Amino acid sequence: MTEILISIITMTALGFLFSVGLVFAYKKLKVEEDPKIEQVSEALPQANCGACGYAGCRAFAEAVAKGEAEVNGCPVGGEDVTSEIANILGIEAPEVVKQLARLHCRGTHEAAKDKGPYIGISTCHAAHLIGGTKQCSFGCLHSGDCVRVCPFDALHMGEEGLPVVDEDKCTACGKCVDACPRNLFELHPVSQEIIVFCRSLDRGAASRKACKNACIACGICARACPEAIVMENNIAVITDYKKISPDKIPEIEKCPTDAIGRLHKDTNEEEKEEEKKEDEG
Amino acid sequence: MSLSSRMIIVLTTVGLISGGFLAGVAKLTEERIALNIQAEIEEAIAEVVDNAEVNQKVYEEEDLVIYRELDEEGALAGFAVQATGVGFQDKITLMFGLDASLTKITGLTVIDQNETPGLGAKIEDWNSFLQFWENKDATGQLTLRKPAARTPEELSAAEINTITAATISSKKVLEIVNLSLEKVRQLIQEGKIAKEEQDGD
Amino acid sequence: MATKSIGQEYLKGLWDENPVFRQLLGMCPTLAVTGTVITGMAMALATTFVLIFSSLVVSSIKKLIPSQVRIATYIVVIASFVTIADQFLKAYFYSISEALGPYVPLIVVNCIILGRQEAFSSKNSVGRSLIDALGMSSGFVLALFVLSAIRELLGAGTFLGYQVMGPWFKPWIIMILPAGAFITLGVLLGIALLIESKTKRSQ
Amino acid sequence: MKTKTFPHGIHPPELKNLTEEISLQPMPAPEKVMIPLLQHFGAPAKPLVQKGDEVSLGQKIGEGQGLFSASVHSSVSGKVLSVDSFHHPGGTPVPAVTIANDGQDKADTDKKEIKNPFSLSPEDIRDKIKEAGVVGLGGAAFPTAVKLSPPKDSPIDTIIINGCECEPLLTSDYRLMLEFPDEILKGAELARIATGADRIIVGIEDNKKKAFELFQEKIQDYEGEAVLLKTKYPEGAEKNLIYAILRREVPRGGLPFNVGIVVQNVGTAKAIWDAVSTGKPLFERAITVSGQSITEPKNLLVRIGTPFQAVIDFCGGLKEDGNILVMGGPMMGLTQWTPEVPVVKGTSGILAWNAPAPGTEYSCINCGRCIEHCPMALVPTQLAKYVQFDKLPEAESWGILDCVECGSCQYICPSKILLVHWMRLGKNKVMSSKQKKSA
Amino acid sequence: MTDKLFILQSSPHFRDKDSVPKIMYVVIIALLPAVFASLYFFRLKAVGLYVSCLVACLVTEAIFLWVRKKPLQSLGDGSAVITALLIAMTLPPTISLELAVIGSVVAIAIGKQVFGGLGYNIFNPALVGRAFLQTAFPVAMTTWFPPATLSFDTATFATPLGNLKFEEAIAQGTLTPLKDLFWGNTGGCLGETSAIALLIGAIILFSKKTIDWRIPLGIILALSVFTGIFWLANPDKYASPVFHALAGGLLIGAFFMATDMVTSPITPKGTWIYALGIGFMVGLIRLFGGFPEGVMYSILFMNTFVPLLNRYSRPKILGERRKES
Amino acid sequence: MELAAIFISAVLVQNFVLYYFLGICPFLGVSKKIDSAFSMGLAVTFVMSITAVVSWLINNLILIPFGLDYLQIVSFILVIASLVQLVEMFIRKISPPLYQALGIYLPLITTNCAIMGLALIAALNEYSFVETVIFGFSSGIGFTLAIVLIAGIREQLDLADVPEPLKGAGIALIVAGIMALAFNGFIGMLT
Repeated sequence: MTEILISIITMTALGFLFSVGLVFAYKKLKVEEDPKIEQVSEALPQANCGACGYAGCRAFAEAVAKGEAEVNGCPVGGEDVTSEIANILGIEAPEVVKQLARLHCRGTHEAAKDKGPYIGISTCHAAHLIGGTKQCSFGCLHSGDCVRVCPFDALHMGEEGLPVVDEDKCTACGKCVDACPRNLFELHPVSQEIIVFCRSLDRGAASRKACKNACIACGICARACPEAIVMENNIAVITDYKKISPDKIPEIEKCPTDAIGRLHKDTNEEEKEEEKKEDEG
Repeated sequence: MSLSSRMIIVLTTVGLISGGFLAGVAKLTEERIALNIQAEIEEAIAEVVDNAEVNQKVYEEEDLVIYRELDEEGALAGFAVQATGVGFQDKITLMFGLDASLTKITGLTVIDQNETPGLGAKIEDWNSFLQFWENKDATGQLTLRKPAARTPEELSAAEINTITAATISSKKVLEIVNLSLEKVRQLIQEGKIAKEEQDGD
Repeated sequence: MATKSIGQEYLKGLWDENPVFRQLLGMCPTLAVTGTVITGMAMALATTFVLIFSSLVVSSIKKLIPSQVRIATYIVVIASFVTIADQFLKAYFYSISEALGPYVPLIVVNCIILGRQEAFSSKNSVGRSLIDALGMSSGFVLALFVLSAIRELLGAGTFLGYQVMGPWFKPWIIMILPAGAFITLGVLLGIALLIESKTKRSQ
Repeated sequence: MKTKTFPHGIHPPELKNLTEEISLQPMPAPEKVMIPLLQHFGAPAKPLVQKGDEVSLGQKIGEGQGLFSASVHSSVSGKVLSVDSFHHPGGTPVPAVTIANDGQDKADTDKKEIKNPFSLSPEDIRDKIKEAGVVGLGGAAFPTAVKLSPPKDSPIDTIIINGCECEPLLTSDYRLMLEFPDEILKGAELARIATGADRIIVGIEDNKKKAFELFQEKIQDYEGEAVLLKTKYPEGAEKNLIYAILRREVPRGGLPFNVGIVVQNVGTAKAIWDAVSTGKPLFERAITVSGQSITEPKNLLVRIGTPFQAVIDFCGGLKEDGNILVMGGPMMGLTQWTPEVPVVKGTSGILAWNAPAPGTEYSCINCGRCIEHCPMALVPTQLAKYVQFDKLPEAESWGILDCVECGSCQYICPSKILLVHWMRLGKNKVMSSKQKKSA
Repeated sequence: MTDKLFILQSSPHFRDKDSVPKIMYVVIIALLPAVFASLYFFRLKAVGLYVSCLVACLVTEAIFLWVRKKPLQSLGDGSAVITALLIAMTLPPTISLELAVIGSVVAIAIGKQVFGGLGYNIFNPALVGRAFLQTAFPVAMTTWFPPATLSFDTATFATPLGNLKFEEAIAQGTLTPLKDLFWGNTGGCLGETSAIALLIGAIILFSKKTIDWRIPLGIILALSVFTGIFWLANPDKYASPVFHALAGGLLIGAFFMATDMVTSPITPKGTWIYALGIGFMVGLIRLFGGFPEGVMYSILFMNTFVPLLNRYSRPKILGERRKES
Repeated sequence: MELAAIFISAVLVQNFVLYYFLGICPFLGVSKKIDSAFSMGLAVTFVMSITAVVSWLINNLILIPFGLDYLQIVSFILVIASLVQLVEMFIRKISPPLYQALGIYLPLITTNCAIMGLALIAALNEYSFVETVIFGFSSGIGFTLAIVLIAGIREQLDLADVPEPLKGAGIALIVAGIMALAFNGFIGMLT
């Protein structure tokens, strides 16, 4: 019986000492810091396993509070912890007009002429450094730097050699805008349908020689809709999209090189084209 | 109730309950654990000394324990020596038996070892190692036979077999036995181990 | 969270949140005691015991504990159950206990257990915690079983101590050594990820 | 004779025998010249003429904008056909003035010869050099006037005249040295006066013994010496040249004037003399037209703005097998996709040959040869990997910005890794991220 | 004429002719003298081992290349052949062929391909394979028989280093004569016995500048100094540095394994530390460790340091100022 | 055993990570960068040394004399946990730079099995006080060696074409396995 007693006494003493120590530490040694760190830390599993890549839950909490780590960085906690942390930090996507990344080039494999055989690193940026592989110095380089940086898998290289944006997946994060060495991506509101699909500043003849789909600065679109479209540096520029009235669209679409026009053709038009193809086939 | 006092109370209570609980469990299992440990020793003794029924611890120091063994009738059956020494990787604890006249090793068994599996760990293996330890001369130094013999008969009385490819482990076991044999002989000379039971032991 | 059915709550521990293969928790015992199936299973069962009972206790007293001392409390609770498991093994399965060495007491610092208390039991009902603990334990058992089976089969040619490989088989001693443990687990993790990515793609 | 050199570097095949014995020959001005307004380091020059204007030979047609820019002059007399963007050997089109040659070579009348150029003040010398649009003719085309105006706190003690021409195939500098030694040395003397330096050192590789002996003799009249250097690539790279001759190390990120030195190419030295003594603007330069696929390799004096095609045709045309056209040397030159590009101030050679198919690219086997040969003592393979895996901070801390893109690493690499291309990519990325940060 | 397409590429436009396969084939040629020596000393047994290692290595490599969708031509780069030769040359001649195959598969799979294939492996693949075998089948890996040139008077036969370590060979006067070590007339792994054959290979490597001279020099230097000190102090117990340099796998390790470009440091300073470390550790294991031979462990051990050495021995960039003192 | 033998054994032969499989979680988790691996190693060494002292005192002054062996687990873990926490808070208070370098790794260590394993193995081997201290310190050194080496290797492997499923923990474990093979060379050196 004494043994049990000793045991109980020892454990009680240990528990007491430990708790007193904790209380003492809690009160005396506390360091002032961002209360969010504490809150995030609370929300974490405290497994201190290091699976997040940080030195323990505390370090991870600090990183999250500073915005260095993603809120979903704790693999142990899973979804609940993630949403809890997000709540603490008050991260909620504010309502904004949905935007999408749009490519300003229609220089497909077929349309844009190559300079010559390229022997080098197969990224757009690398090709751009030696002047690019296309005779057009402004157009798409077809190597997909944008596809590689897209964190949402919203881009892929289409069959024609140009990157295609998956509108459902695109979050307009802007990574592709930064990645393109020729600045061919731009974020536009979803509703903007008329886009100039060229960035070539070459004179008409030179542009046309390099690419079938280049803007040759003929000015048809600008004449059709002078209040919204002007010619600047050999290229059509949409100054104010809102001023393009729908009835002008057919005029604008008369562009001889398809360098400006609607992003999506009407569905019945598409169907018609398909029918045509079928008939031909 | 303030937070601090609540913290203290909760932890103290948990400690109290856990302490009591654990002590209870320990009480329940204590005996069996002690029995287990003893059974391990007894088993080892039974392997190295024939007819041993009663074990009497006659000498104990760090790394060396000597038991006197009596048979069913209470006659002296032999001695069991438990010795510990450093092996190839870690400590080896072994037990060997001596006959009643203290001149012959009756057998060897290994209680605890941490040698390389598949190699040095074969010192636990009857076929490769232990069978060569029966009836060895305990009056002098034992020596190692290399290359290894295939049957115990090939060895002379003071020769011990080597395990193929584990020379060091074999050698280490031999060293431990030789060393403790010397110690035993010295103890006999000093009269600390007697063949008959002494008063007050 | 509450939408998860009991079945899902159990099954997630087996694969989606498998403590070893997916969360990389409890690696120390996973590597250390899987030389043979028997020790591996003994370890897994001991861990299961501790996990289930700690989860029960923690989820039932969760409201009483101030958050500042909750980790300490959990540790005491876990450590108590580990001690019980250790004593039990020593008393009734002495040889296994010897073989497991210091790794039974080390269950106390197994991240799986503390992690589950903190992440689940301290926030959920007793019943759910029990299911969760069962699921996690099953996942742990599964992982240890696979690893120990491979290691024992190749390392000794046996399974649960019975000779299964023919006499032609030369045991790969490396498999029961640390090097083999590391390499086998590394390869298994790779296979687990491969399966995961394959199933994800097919979905 | 003992030669000086620097550590590391490589020995590519020299192939100079194609043209080294062929004298410089002025090439007749073509019918039409396209003179890019960007032929230097900084921003494009502002055009001073427009379509339809009549221009005379040497007339300034573009005014340098900003500190590092240089003026551009007409290389023929005739009528301006257009001011528009045009192909440039750099790869992307730049604004250029196209002039139809009237064949008269009518010179500007107000350019006057100066009797004693050595009596001019440093400022006057620099002004004349700037007015003449002289840039470094070694390839980088850094405005010479800027180079000759070091900051006050870095006194210059030595002018090094770079006669190494370490690039394979090129021989135009060698011919200049043999044919215009006096002009080169006088130009060097002017540079010495402009910077207030004490001496002139001419560095020449030992595969150009004849030029060395000539200069050793001629330099007796000046304060300075001629130094024989080991034939090794890139002996002519500024920092390595300075180390080879004077054992001074230009600090990382620094320029030669940080260690009291100004380096001028031999062609530049001659251009300095021409500009200061006669007021002749830089409208022509010496180039080597060579390579196995050039029918008649030559050393030529060519007007700036002459299309490559005209130059090649003058040299007998391109052989069928030529599949690579390079401006500059084979180690650092730029490939050209069209022979329509014009000769610019930085064009030291026009080369064409039949490049063998590139060998299979293997992953790096850590042979360490790139490290053994990097003249800047960098670790190219590690840098390339850092760039490849987008670890730019590591790349920067391992010194990617110190890379001079000499190509030694890629030349020697047995795995055929495009090391220089990675370096350029990495440098570009690091620089642009730096700009972003400072913005 | 204007339609002609010219190549577009970044400078430089000249390339040296040396290539990875060429380097690999020089190494293979340099290994041949030792291969022939082993064929002479161990006859048919050696043929079987070489063939099975070669087949196993190449097949494993091919499978990985196929699965990872890499060009199968890279089989021809010769690196897998070197691994196969080296692993065969470091096996005892008594070993059964299926173990040789297991070792080869492990060497290529675990030693090389899991890291991404040629160039990315941290450890020497052949040594990974051998270390695996050594640990998995210790008995098979330490059973020797004498070369065909010696008469069979015993069933098993100890290597010169085994003799030295376990049989007190110096005291017994049975230390293998240096002459036998030099020609290879002794027991041991297939390719390690003949010092002269390995030295001929080394000369080939040096003449082609295929290996870094610092590595063999550093290893032999460190080992000689280490063993030399003990030998001078007590020649009755310790063997001479010359014996240590010629015996066991030191030469094959120093010239052919430690010099593996992929797994050795890339900077000169790092290379020195690496080489001296190997030599020192070989001495340590041979004199005080549990094994008679330590070349394999030493190289693998120093391999683990290579990334650190590379990182902390970066050369001083031209113009980089040292810390001002 | 001699102290030197304990040292060599704990650093090289019976390395905590590569032989006892203790501390695998931080070994895999904090070994992505050499710098943080080194700090982690230092922190572990520091805590191990302290733990060795404290656990020996508890074990030999309280538990064994009172026959409370069965309280080893509870008391060790409690004492280690509280001790580490106190040390962490203390460092944080007195020296922020030290905390940045070392302290942030301390919480990670609390439930690190290497620390608990140290206390248990030292108790199991019945080391004397001095032996325990040496054992604790050298085990920490061994841990540091292993984690820094693998961090160096993993930094290099960041630049390698490792098969996708093996990236991360998979390849790290395989590397650890080969390291364990290499460290085998030291076996037998302590005798």
